[in-house]
Amino acid sequence: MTEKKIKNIFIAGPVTADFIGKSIQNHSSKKDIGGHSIFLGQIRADKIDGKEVAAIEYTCYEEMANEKMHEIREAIFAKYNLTCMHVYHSLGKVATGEISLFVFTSSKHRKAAINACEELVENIKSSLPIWGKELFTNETYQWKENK
Amino acid sequence: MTEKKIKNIFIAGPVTADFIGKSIQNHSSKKDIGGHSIFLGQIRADKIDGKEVAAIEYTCYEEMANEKMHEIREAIFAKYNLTCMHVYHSLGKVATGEISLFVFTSSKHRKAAINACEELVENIKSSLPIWGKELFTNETYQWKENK
Amino acid sequence: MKVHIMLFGQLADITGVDKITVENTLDTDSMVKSLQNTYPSLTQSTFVIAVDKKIISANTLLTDQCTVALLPPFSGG
Amino acid sequence: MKVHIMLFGQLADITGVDKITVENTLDTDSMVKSLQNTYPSLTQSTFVIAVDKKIISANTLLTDQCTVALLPPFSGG
Repeated sequence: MTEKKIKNIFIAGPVTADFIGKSIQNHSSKKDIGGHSIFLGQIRADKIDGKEVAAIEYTCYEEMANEKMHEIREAIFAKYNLTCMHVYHSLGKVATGEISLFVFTSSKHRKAAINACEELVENIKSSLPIWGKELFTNETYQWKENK
Repeated sequence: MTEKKIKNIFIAGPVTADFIGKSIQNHSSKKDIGGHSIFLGQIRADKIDGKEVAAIEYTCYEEMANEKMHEIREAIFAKYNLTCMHVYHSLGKVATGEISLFVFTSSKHRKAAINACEELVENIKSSLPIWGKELFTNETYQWKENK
Repeated sequence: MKVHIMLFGQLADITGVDKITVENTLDTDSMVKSLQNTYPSLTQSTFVIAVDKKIISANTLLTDQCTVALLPPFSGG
Repeated sequence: MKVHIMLFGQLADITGVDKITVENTLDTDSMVKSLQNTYPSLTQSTFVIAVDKKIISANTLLTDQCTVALLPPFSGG
């Protein structure tokens, strides 16, 4: 095997605060890290035409998304001097107030982690084949579109 | 009282992963938040002239630091459309691999949280009267300087 | 020759199908036209096309057992 | 008149004091000169001065019971 293994970024349901806390804890043994940057996407209870979002249900083209994420990951590692990079995205239903995206970068000096994290979030939103269906409290729904 | 209360950003010892996880959890009831940005400063085991950093011991001019942080906070809230902003900095000894700075911003749309968090980190590093003493494994020390 | 077609998000929603296998389709343009004949709602949909998981930007010849995916605008995150 | 002086970080370290109260000091320039006479190591130190928690950039007249802080380069975070 010469190629790096393609990771699966998807988890069923919300990313829990406990999971995020544990991920942070796991980095305490990496003593060359000086800064971590984290982005969390949380589901808003948006009001659209008088209806309120209760949850977003995510589906994806999983194989393509993981391959594309692998490309993005390699490009970011080539561009920034990172120690670690972790990305998790929810599949299935995630209720308002819950977290559906967790991007976590670490580096020796803060700038690389901060810039890489921001670029990753933009790439994930624009390039990964993932779709969110906004489920309203009145049982109707609409398909979300990223701006 | 017309002035906002000046918060105390300082905590004794490291910021724990558990504390960070709980802070994230506390935001699940705020259903207008769409994105959180977090920066964590972690103590590196730097090697300097053959000596290795074991911990950093932080002291500060507490009253001035909290007043200055209050000014920074007001300026950031005026500039960015944020839902929340939290800053915690350690005092006393923080060992390598442990976290000494926790900056946490939240907003409806991701850009405000991401940009505010980055600006806060820079302001904290450059403007708060805090000093770190790098304690080496061989019991000697040197005073740290931010770049 | 067989081509596997996958539809995602609102495209699966409006057509009622998420996987189809078609035979004897030459390229992506003719495949899309044929799909739009079967599912007229697709004519009003916005999507990009991926052939074997790579997004294409022009008409592309299809090969036996390839997978063509119709991808509506992404909304992850 | 009394002026309270605070020294932080390496300044407290090299002088061995972190708080001093001095009498009859007119302004920050003369205060620093007098301190450097007592603690010669301060002449080689880099610091900024805060009067009542505000950093000053020029010589500043001192008032009774004011607090002057000598702040070496910050290294928080």
